[in-house]
Amino acid sequence: MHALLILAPFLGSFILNLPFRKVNKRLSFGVCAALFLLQMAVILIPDFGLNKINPAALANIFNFDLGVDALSKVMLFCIGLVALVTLCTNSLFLKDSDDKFNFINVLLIAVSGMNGIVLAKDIFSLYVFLEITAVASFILIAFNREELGLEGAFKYILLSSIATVLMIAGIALFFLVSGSTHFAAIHSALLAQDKSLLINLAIALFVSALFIKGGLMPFHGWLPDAYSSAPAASSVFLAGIVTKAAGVYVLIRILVSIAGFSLTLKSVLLFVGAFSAIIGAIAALTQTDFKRMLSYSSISQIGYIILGVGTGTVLGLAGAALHIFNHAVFKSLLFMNSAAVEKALGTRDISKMGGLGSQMPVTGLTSVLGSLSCAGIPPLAGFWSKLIIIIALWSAGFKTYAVIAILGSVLTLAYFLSLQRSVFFGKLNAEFKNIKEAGFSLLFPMILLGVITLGVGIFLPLVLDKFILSFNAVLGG
Amino acid sequence: MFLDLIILILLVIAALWTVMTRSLLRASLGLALVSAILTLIMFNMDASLAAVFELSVCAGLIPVLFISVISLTQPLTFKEAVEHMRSRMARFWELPLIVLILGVILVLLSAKFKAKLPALETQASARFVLWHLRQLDLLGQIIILFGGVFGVAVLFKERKKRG
Amino acid sequence: MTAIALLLTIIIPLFSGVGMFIFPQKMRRVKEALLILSSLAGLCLSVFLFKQDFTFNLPWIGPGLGLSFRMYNFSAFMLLSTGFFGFLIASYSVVFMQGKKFVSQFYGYFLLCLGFSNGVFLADNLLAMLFFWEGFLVLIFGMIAVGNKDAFKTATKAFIIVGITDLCLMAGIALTAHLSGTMVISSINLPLNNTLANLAFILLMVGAISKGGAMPFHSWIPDAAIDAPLPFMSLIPAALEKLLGIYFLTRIALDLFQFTAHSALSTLLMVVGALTIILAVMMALVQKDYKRLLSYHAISQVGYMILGIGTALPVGIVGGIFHMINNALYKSGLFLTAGSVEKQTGTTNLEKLGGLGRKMPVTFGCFLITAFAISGVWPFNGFFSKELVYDAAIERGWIFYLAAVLGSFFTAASFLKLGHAAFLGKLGSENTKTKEAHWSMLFPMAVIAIVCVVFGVFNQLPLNHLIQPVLAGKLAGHNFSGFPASMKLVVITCVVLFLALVNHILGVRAKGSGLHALDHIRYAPGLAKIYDLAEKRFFDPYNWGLGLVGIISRISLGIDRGINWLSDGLTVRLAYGFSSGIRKMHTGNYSVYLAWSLVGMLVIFGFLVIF
Amino acid sequence: MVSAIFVVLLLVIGIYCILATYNLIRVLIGVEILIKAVTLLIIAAGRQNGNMALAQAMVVSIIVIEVVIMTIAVGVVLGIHRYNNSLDSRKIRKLKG
Repeated sequence: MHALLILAPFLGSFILNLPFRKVNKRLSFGVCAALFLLQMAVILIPDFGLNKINPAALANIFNFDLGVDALSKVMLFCIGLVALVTLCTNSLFLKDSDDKFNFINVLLIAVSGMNGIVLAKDIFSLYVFLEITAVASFILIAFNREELGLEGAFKYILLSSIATVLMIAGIALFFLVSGSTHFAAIHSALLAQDKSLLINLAIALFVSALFIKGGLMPFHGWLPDAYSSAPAASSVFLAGIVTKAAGVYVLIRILVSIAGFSLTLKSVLLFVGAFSAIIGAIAALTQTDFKRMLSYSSISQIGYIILGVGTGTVLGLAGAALHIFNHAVFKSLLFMNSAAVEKALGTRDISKMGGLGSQMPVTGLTSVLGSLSCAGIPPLAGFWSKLIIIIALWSAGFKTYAVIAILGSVLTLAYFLSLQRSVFFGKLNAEFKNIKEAGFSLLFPMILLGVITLGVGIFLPLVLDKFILSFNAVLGG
Repeated sequence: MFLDLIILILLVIAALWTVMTRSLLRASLGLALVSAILTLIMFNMDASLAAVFELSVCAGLIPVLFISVISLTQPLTFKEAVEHMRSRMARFWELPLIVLILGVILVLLSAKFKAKLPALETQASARFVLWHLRQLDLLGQIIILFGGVFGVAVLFKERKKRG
Repeated sequence: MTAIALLLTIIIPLFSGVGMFIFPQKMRRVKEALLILSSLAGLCLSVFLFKQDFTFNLPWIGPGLGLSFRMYNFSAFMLLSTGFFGFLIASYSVVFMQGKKFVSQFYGYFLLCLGFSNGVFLADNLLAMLFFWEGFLVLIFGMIAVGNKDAFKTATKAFIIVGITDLCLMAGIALTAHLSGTMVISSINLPLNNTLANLAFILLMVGAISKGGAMPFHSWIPDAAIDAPLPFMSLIPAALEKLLGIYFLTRIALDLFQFTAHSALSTLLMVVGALTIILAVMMALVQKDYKRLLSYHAISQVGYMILGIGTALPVGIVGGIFHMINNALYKSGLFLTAGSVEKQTGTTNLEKLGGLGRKMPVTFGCFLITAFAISGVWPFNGFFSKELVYDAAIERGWIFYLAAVLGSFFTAASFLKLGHAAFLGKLGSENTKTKEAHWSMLFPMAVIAIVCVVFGVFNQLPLNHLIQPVLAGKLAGHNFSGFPASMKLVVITCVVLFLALVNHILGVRAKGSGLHALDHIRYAPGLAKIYDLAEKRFFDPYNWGLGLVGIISRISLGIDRGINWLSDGLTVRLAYGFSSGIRKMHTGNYSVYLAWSLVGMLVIFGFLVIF
Repeated sequence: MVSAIFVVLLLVIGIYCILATYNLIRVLIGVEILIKAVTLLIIAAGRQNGNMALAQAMVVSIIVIEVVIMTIAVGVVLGIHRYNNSLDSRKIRKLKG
């Protein structure tokens, strides 16, 4: 009964808003954390239970058509993880208990929406949940109602609305030719069609919409603004999972379940992916704002994921899914590092920093882990996903793109090294002599994510083939 | 058929007016007008459920929302208004032309956009579809409304002390 | 039990060696005790393991790469020697190193060296052997580097020379493993009938003789003699390196390949040996520094061993191995006497020394015995091993015999000069208050001197129990112990030694001092020029290499500058310029972003439609 | 199929409005026109393929979502107005580079 994954966060926020607010406020953090932990546990331990909890009564009342495969499982796990981490980050940043409570509510709505995206097997339901996620992210970005936050939120709202308009247009065209909105029905209807202009238009609309949502170049304009202006916890959440669930995952799902991989479509994906990977990395080189640099890095990494998807092979998909997971881990980690630095220093300007490693050892160390994983240095987790993507590109015959991917890795290393050098190493600015390490609620998730990066990197080779094989079903279905 | 076409042309003209009119207030009303004409089209196409929703929500609620915002903001001074008008004319005069030319082009091109349509037999009622087949969407609507409430709580909340 | 003892011979030195680096600087006494005890433990274990014969396997990193050890008579002999020298030199260096810098580092490297060489001797797997062998390389670097100011340069030199030859060894091992299909030493026995096998032999041989210090891989040793701490010289170039190099050379010749007399490879080895003898001893003749002179002899003596083993005759191999152990004995003894002279007078420059015989009688005595031994005077051990080598050499060609005998002549001459200059003659004014060295420094010297005599007089003892078992089946009933078989050669040796004495007396008459007794050779017509060049290190292959490297590096500098400009200048500037261009494009205007997206969408649509 | 042409025209009008105007409320009006256009497209599609019930169900959902998004957007615009004291879109270009 996978509907519980959608219902539980929503009902959680619903129950928290019933009377006895004072009690509920106190409970909210625990309830929320428990829900996210439970979500991760459900995915990790299959016997734990979604398959077993199948009350017939519920099934009779509700008629939800949901499906789960390896890709959704990766996404569900990432959602739980990043949401948990965001929760911890947030508890350090918002002082006001009302704010905290509202944040948790919005977070629950967002998680509910993303779980819906991941589980939906109907294109219109998917759109509905996409909008839920989008609305929640708008609120999260504008949460502090600071000037820049509102500006970033407005840009995101605008571009996101355009994307949804394009998407509804695409849905309408699919609906026109199939008379249904179910994945399978549309897929079979498309197979019956000739290669017509209408279908190409629909696919182009859809792909462009998802490129906007995912922040691929040149559809990325909103992304650096929204990420860098959002409150710390919101950036962690947005960069860690929202754009991946709303953009990349949906794109993969549409391609796999509806559109199929034609050679032209593959070339579009590969080109956009490589373009984002390289240009995003180059743009990150000269950034002076910590979070903005990370935003451009996100664009670059999403480019890698799309490169993996663009191969259209099982290996490429598995690499993309793994990179989604890794990106969720290391980008949340890096955004948390930036949050810790910002909290301690009151600025995000890299050029003013230096030598923070001695004052903030945990932040420094974990950020090194995150950066190296992002740049794909063995034995960290990022290495494996990039390796798989590059191998997939090479073996699918896209050798130029494989070389570009490697080049992008070098660029990634370049900007992260310059970031590390100017933030955590070098001479300590006298102004910041008395700064302290961030609080426990930030350190704990940082260490957790650092350990995951390292642990996955070390132990992944043991289960890698199993992991990749599980993606056969994704492409087959 | 002819009536349909007239209404559709009216729709476009209403939209053009909405976009090009100088006053924000009139633009909001224009939006309501667009919604109303869309409602007509929906009725004409036997989409009564959607039409009712469109009329009540889009023609009613959303313009009200915009108008309330406009009333919260200060009106322009006379000088600004003149400047504003001039720049608007400079930016918008070509829009009707574009729309017209594009319309002609599209009429010529429309033959190319063809698709095999599915043969559907059974016709369930819209209510049945909405309440029984689209339960997931309904759940989504409830959640998004809930999210909207939180959004209002966050964004429209009066600021404490800090100003 | 024996297996554990076997592992302990490697593990104890390694652990206590690492411990030297870990323990704080202040625990000097503890470290000294640890050094002595560990080396003593090594000696005891090797005695315990003596005459054992077994193989011991440790599962390692995968199939076919088992870490296997083999204990048999040759290994036992080598282990015993390592333990013996290790213990003696350890107890010597405890006193010698007092007040020097980097003491604990030196102790650490010392013990690690013992452990690693034990590893080489015991390994029955080429890969495992290579591991210990390469480890030794690093240790040599470390041990030289803790010497005086110029030591680092010398250490680098040693590292490069030995490193390059070790690469040859590595290639040889790879080739051997490829040819034989196994890495297990005891199951390899390749015929030398094709080019690849010959190549593998030569590569392995280069590694082995370079470790032994033969020409042309010798040039770091004399430099190290000056720069490195003295116990290093006494332990590594004098004893352990010879043991390692000759041990492995013997293994190559006896076990790994079917190496036969009258083959081209055999001749090659003999030529290398003969050249090493002559050239190194010629250089030794003219040295004016105690340690440097000894170091050239350390090179020269290795020539005898290579010559002996190169003959591929049982008598030659026995002689070579016997000479190896003898050389290890007297050469480390000689270095130890050099050490006590240095410790007591503060210098090893022969110009400043003289007349020390009366002030340091025990040292002088030990020097006399070891010098007689190296010169090959009856009844000291060097005499017997040299006679065996002569015996083999003359069987392969009179020219080799001539080289060996000539070497012997010059050896005797240079030691007459050394002894005369250092211990006889007039006492230098600075050295009037010189005293005899500390007893714990004298003790190792004395033990070594006594062993020299014992191995000479009772040469049956080492030959029958230590050396001849190594050749086991190949001796064909011969027994080389006792007095040399060929009286003719003995007579020639006596004549040669007598001539050296006469030469020395004439030289002293002519120049008036022991130090300059050999100047007539130094300034002999024809030789003078060559010596001049040699003293400017013109013949040092390392310097040639450096010159070549200089030229290449100047060429590559040009290329590098170009690439540098491309990579640092152009690429980086391009990337940064590009980056700031991209930044300028992000104006913050959402209309621009929206336009990008729409244009992107139209392009995608167009692309999908067209293709 | 005729209505599809008008959908495209409406889309162009909406996009033009968003690109050319400097007023944030007008931007939102432009977005509204876009949404109207695609609503019309869905209804037209339902009319064409005969599954009008599903089309209506979708339109209802779209309208609900539209309202929520507009509410949030208006909230954000009001917030921006509070800082800039104007609805001019040229004043929200502080995030750049």
